[in-house]
Amino acid sequence: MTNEKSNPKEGPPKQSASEIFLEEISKPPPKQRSRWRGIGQAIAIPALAVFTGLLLGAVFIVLTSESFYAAWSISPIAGLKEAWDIVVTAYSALFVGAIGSPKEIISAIINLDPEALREALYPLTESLVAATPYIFGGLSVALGFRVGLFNIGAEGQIFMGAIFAAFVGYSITGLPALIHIPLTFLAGALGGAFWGFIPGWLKAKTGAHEVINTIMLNYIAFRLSDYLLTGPMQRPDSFNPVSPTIMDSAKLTRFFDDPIRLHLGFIIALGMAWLVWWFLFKTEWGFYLRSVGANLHAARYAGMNVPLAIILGMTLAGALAGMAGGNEVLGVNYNLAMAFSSGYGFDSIAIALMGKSHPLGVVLAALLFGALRNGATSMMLATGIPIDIISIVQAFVLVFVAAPAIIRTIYRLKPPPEGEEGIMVSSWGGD
Amino acid sequence: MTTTTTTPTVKREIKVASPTRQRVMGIIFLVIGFGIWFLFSRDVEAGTYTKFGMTTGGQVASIPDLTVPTLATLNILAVVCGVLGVVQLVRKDGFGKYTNLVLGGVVAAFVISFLTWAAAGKSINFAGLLNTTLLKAVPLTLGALSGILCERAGVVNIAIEGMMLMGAMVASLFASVSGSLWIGLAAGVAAGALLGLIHGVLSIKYKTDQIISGTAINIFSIGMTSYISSKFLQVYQLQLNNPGTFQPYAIPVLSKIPFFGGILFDQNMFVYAMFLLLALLQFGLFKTRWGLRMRSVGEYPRAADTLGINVFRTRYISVLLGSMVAGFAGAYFSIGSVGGFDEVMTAGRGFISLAAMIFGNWIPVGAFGGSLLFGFADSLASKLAILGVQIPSELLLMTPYIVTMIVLAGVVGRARTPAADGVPYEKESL
Amino acid sequence: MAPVLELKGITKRFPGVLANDHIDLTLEEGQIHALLGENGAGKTTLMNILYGLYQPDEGEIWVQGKQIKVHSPSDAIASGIGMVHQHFMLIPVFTVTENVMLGDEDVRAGGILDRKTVAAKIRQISEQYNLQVDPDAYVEDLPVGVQQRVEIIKLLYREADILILDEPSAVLTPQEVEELIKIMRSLVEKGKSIIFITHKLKEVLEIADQITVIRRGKVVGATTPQEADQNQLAEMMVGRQVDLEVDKEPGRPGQRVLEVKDLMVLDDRHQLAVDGVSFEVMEGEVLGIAGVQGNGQTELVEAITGLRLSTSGKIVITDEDLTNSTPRQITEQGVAHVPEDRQKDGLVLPFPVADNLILNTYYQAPFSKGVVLQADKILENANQLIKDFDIRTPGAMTKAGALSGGNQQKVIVAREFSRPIKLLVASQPTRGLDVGSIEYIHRRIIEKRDQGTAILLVSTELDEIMGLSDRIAVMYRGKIVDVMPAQAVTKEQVGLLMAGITQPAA
Amino acid sequence: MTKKLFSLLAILIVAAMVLGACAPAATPTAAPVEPTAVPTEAPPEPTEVPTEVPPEPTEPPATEPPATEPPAVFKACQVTDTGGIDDKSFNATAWKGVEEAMAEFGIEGKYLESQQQTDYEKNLKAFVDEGCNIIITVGFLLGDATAAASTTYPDMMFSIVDYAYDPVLPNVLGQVFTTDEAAFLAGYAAAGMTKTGKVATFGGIQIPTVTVFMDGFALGVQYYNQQKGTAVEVLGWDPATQTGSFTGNFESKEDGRTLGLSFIDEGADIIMPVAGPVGEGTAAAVKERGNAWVIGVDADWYETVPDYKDIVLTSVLKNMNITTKGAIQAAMEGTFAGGVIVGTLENGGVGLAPFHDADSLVPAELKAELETIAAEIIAGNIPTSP
Repeated sequence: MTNEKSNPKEGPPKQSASEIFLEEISKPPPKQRSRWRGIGQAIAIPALAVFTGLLLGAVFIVLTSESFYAAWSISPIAGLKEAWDIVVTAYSALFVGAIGSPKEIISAIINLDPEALREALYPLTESLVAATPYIFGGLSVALGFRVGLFNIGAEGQIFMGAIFAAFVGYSITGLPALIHIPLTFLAGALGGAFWGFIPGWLKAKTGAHEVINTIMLNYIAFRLSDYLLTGPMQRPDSFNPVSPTIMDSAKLTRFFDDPIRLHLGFIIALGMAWLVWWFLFKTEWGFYLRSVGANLHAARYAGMNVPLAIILGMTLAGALAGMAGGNEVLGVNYNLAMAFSSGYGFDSIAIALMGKSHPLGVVLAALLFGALRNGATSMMLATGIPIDIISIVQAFVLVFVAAPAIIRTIYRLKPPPEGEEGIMVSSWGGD
Repeated sequence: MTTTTTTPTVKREIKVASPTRQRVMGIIFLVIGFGIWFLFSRDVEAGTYTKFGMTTGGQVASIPDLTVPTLATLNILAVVCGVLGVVQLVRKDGFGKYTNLVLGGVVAAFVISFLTWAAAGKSINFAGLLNTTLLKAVPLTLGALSGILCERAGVVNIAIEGMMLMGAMVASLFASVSGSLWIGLAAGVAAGALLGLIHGVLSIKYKTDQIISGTAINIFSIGMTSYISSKFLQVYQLQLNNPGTFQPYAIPVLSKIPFFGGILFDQNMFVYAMFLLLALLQFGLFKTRWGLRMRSVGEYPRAADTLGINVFRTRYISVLLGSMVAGFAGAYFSIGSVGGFDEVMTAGRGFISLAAMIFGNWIPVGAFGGSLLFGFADSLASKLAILGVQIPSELLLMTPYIVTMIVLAGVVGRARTPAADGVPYEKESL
Repeated sequence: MAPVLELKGITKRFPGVLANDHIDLTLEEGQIHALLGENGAGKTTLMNILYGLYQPDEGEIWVQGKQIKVHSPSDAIASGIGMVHQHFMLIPVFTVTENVMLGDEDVRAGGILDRKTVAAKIRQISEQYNLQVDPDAYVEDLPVGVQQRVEIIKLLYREADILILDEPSAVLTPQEVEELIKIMRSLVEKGKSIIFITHKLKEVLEIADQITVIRRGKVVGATTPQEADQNQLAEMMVGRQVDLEVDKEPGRPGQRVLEVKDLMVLDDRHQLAVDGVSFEVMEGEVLGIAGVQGNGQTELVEAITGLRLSTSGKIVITDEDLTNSTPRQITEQGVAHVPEDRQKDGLVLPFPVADNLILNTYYQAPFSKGVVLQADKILENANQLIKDFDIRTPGAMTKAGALSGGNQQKVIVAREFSRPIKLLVASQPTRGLDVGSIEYIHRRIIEKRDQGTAILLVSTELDEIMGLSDRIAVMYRGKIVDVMPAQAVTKEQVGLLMAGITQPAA
Repeated sequence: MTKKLFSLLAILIVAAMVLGACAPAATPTAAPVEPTAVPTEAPPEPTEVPTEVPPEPTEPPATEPPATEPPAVFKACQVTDTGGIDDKSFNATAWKGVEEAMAEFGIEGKYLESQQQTDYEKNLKAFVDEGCNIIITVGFLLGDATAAASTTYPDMMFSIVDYAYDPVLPNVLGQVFTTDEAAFLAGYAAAGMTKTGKVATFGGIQIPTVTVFMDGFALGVQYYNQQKGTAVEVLGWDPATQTGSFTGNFESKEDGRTLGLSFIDEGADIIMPVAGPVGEGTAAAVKERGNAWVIGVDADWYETVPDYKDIVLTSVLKNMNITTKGAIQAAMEGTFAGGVIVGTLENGGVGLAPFHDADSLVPAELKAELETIAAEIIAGNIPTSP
């Protein structure tokens, strides 16, 4: 019953987060000299996982393309050429959609044309915009895992966060942005925290499993938002389930002119990732929560208050998810409409898992997801391949990251000296 | 979980019951009795009647509908609950081990009062209510059985939702193309098995965390089915997504049983299959060699291994069977309930069946009970909307979820997970 | 005639460890062959190879003069080999019948279990070998001794001729051990052959026909009880002279530190587990609580350390009423706790040693300043303690799970002993440790006593209780049946008390 | 050891073979020309009302289909709301309009599905960058985003389904529908056809575009009761209090089925589900039980879900495809102007589908009354919304 969590160490104080992270995911090498090798190992697996995921996605795209079969029936060579064309078209569109066209970027830089530069960088910034809620959501689920809780309820918490943030955003008027922005953002966090507190409290007090309760609370949150949007929070001049637009003073600052939507939320997300890392690994509270997550019996024996940790863990996880909801309302949408999110919360589970429940890992995974999601639009536009292909690629990447043995087998990499290590999260088997 | 260590050695002479709980129960009975009077009775004029329909729509009535005087019924039920509460409080030890049974009765009385009140002066089809309860419970039960099959052998399966979706799509596709519902069904089951194989290889062979493997399968299935749906099924709707449905088959004689006949024995194949699977699994798990070995693998794989049971094979078989059941449950959506596949048509049922499984303590009949509870709350909510109760629809739609949470927190205690659930088995370890 | 069982040159390597190094062993029919060795010497690995759980890297297994390949336990069972594992291979939620038949079920048509037939067989075997069990009882409800009988019945049900008993006496009372020895004798009389794995010298000398001693994976000697005595065997086993007696001065009790008065505690099933217990522990003395496992000691300790609420009674620690206080309040009063199950309750295995060393003081200065953990102080503390307590670890940042059992226990001891404490509650502090570690821990406990700490020692190892305690309290069925000075009693007397004096253990 | 990779690939290939086997089989020849499997010969001629595309407030009418060849690469692009292109409701119907325009005018059509609210703005911009000539947005959810885009890109033509702006935006054509008028007729017809005296309706989520159907339906029944002195009951919607039955989603056909069964249990024999594909579940329930009818919405279900043609009494048509096609046509011809196009009973934007197979069962008297009422509604003499 080894619970091989990739558990971070309390490193010497002067290390940067990224160094620590790389060390953590590469199993800290005993001696300094093999450190770079360790980092290489750490990067190799995720990189190969992404590559293989995309490769399998390409196979999938080709196999579902009618033109491939048409060409194949002429000759296998024509088929292969067609397959190559399909994949190149699709993935270059994906790349340009996610990062931008290198040509345009370079020419804009050379010509020093700010407008062209904005256009050229637009895809990249859109990827960051798309990644922002994933960072928050991923942090939420990751924090839950660290405390030994499985937060399937991020989706509902996102809704609650959005509801709270939207309400404070439009109903309070006359505040300066300096106050209004933090206030609305915190309201979002509070909404999510409230929705996380409920299952946490229920688990601590009655032992009711948080997986059931968070699932149930998701649906309750959806219905609640439907109700509020058709009633109390409906835009006064409208019959549609859309909330009023939030005050300008509550809108998260955007850094550039249109069309670039990159906003303060992204910076806040990075800040939160740092804060979560600091909180978990550098403070006594984090130590407390992680201890409960890793072994609640030992934590209890050591005098820690386990029920409180469960409540606290769920509440904080909820708050982070709530920020994802608030971020979307305050940074991008400026109002709350029915069905504003479909699946941020569920994707967040995958992000947390891919990021090995480590804040930096979560940020990287979120950036990848954001880029894929954003690029998919261009790909669909260029080739008509449904956006859903991205989910398929994501599933593959997740599998490969979680089971490095597969990647090692495919690419004939040597196993690490200390035996294979996958990611483990505590499920309901482990108490 | 706690009990794996070898604890007690001696029998204790003194038994301490929990008097607090008994007292609380008594108070709950009283409060419910009072509630019936306070919330419902006072609201009803004398002389109104409530009619309970005893035959589902489209059937020949086998027993007459039941018409009761609203006020009298409510008062009687209120008094009964009150009396039970008093008895519970006054008697030492209350109703003892029957307390939960009495609690069930009191809650039932409350629900009936509620219906009687809501339908005062109107009618409500009681048989129909039970019928939709059962129908709503069918996919949930099947999903929960899938989960039980996997988890009793020690493999956590949160991919039920994904397997269902895939089963639904593949069943619809194959049934449409082949023109045979049975081929579609077989394909749906096979699709589930294929995903199960992946789950098995990942979690048993590669010892990937089972939650991750399950999550990946969910994401994959949602993506894959939506992809195929928007790229092919919607475009060639008539050729690829037009499977038709299994029609109800009234079992001779049995379907003529008054009241229950129409509800239980005039359904389509999936309902019978669910009952069959439920019975088979309940029996199989606890009465057969197969079940004994499978449970031993889920509880203590090393012990099973020392007795010559192949842990890996047992787990593979269980996961495969479980995912086939999930595929079957998925087929229910596209060819058992309505004809055709739609994106995310399972609408989270897979997760709810997971809840039903935990709710039922990994026991088939218990999971069925959990599914029925959910189905009942759901049906009740829609009945109330039909009756024109003035509650916003969104709030009514929350009912089943809230009821599940309350029951879970209040009545069902901590779940007893199979001890080795989610723990990969390492054959050789120091 | 060929021996019943012969192992030739068995070798098994685990990553970084040579667990078995060309081990030879011969078992003659109708004999009890004792395999003696310290924990971690490779006994269990060897037996797991014989039983097909592991595959040997080299070596041969011969049964009744024929070489066999044992790829799985089924092969072993087919060859007539049966094994009672140190950790019982019983499924707690199954009945005795289910556990016995598992893997070799009697079934009717369609694979339906025939419980009745199996239960009848169990009754018959029980009678034949005098192993009373109730076939319909759930294993989790049975006392350890009875569970062991179930394990033996499992072998007999499968008609095993070669029985491997891995540390069978570790969890038993002296009376139960007597019982076990009787059972083993009667098995041998009826033609079975037994491999008996243990590190308890007295038992070996009492019943073995042959003795093989292994150390660090190698056979270091073969002898018979007639040729060897305890000290010789111990030396072979450990590889050096061992002082089996704990060296200590008589205690000098001072002020009262712990007072327990009329304490009543319920167990997890709401049954009374501690039934009106009263006692005191003084400064500078060891009070040993003897008793068979499951007589309420666990609950008593949990109540004292704040892990379990008591229903009535009082717990006073140095004049402060700490009844039903939280574990942290109690810890902060200077109470240290060495828990029974060190992996489950004592350590966070995925955490580094350094973190485990501050598990209950992490929030105090100097480890935490404000709310920020002071990594350098934590590391400093760890390095100091690793040195002071001789914890064998590659470093302070090594995960606790990577350490050996003895060193894990040292981490706990270091954590608990390094703070200023008035009372030490030690539950089974040496369970499952090798002789060296046991010695070490015992020495530390006495050292702590001599510094004036009050010590409450709970152990089912009678030798440990006898060796360390100044006074001995015996717990039986939730009550303290007697408290007496350690010098004034013999082991046999305590053993009888543990079994409830008048009636023999259930 | 490549066995593992192989087995993984094998799984994929098997999965793909499945598709490979079906997709070409189902595809007649080349895809783009006739991409829809739904009968596409002329757009369904709704009832007796004229089919011409309505002129609206400001500009001259767009008369008959153009005979001239269209500009080489005219692009009509549709952004769906989060329901997706296959919602069997407005996204799908609007897309059908685009497809019809593609078939008829030989233009290029594209669509982008929105997964999240944040995608709206992005998708709109993507289409502008793509060089679309007209962008069709669907649903009130895109209301704000479309308005914003219209200001950012004043030269682009937009048309939004089920939404209108007040004041009008110069480059956005809103398409709204007085669906209640058609639903009123359906309610009246249902009241006339019911044998049990109970009819029913329910919605997906309680939003105006859904409840407008239910309002019209309920009022139609009430009107029948007034006229005939009957007491036909409407289950599932109370227009006075605006409460009723909803499934809470537009996805779960299973919910539609069980709700349908519930209605039949309560004695309803005609049901109008206003919930996209969920309604097909209701149709399945009706078919299963027999003895009852379902009334389709949005499109003529007799045509679009032929499996259930024998139990479709009629359908409440909301011809978003016609208005969408009209908008595209206007854009192509240069007659496009911002404003609102209202699909009414009068101009054929909404209507009641033919009874088809049920025709013989509908009394001639009832048919005549329906025609009279339709005329009255058009004349504004009968209120169709509460």
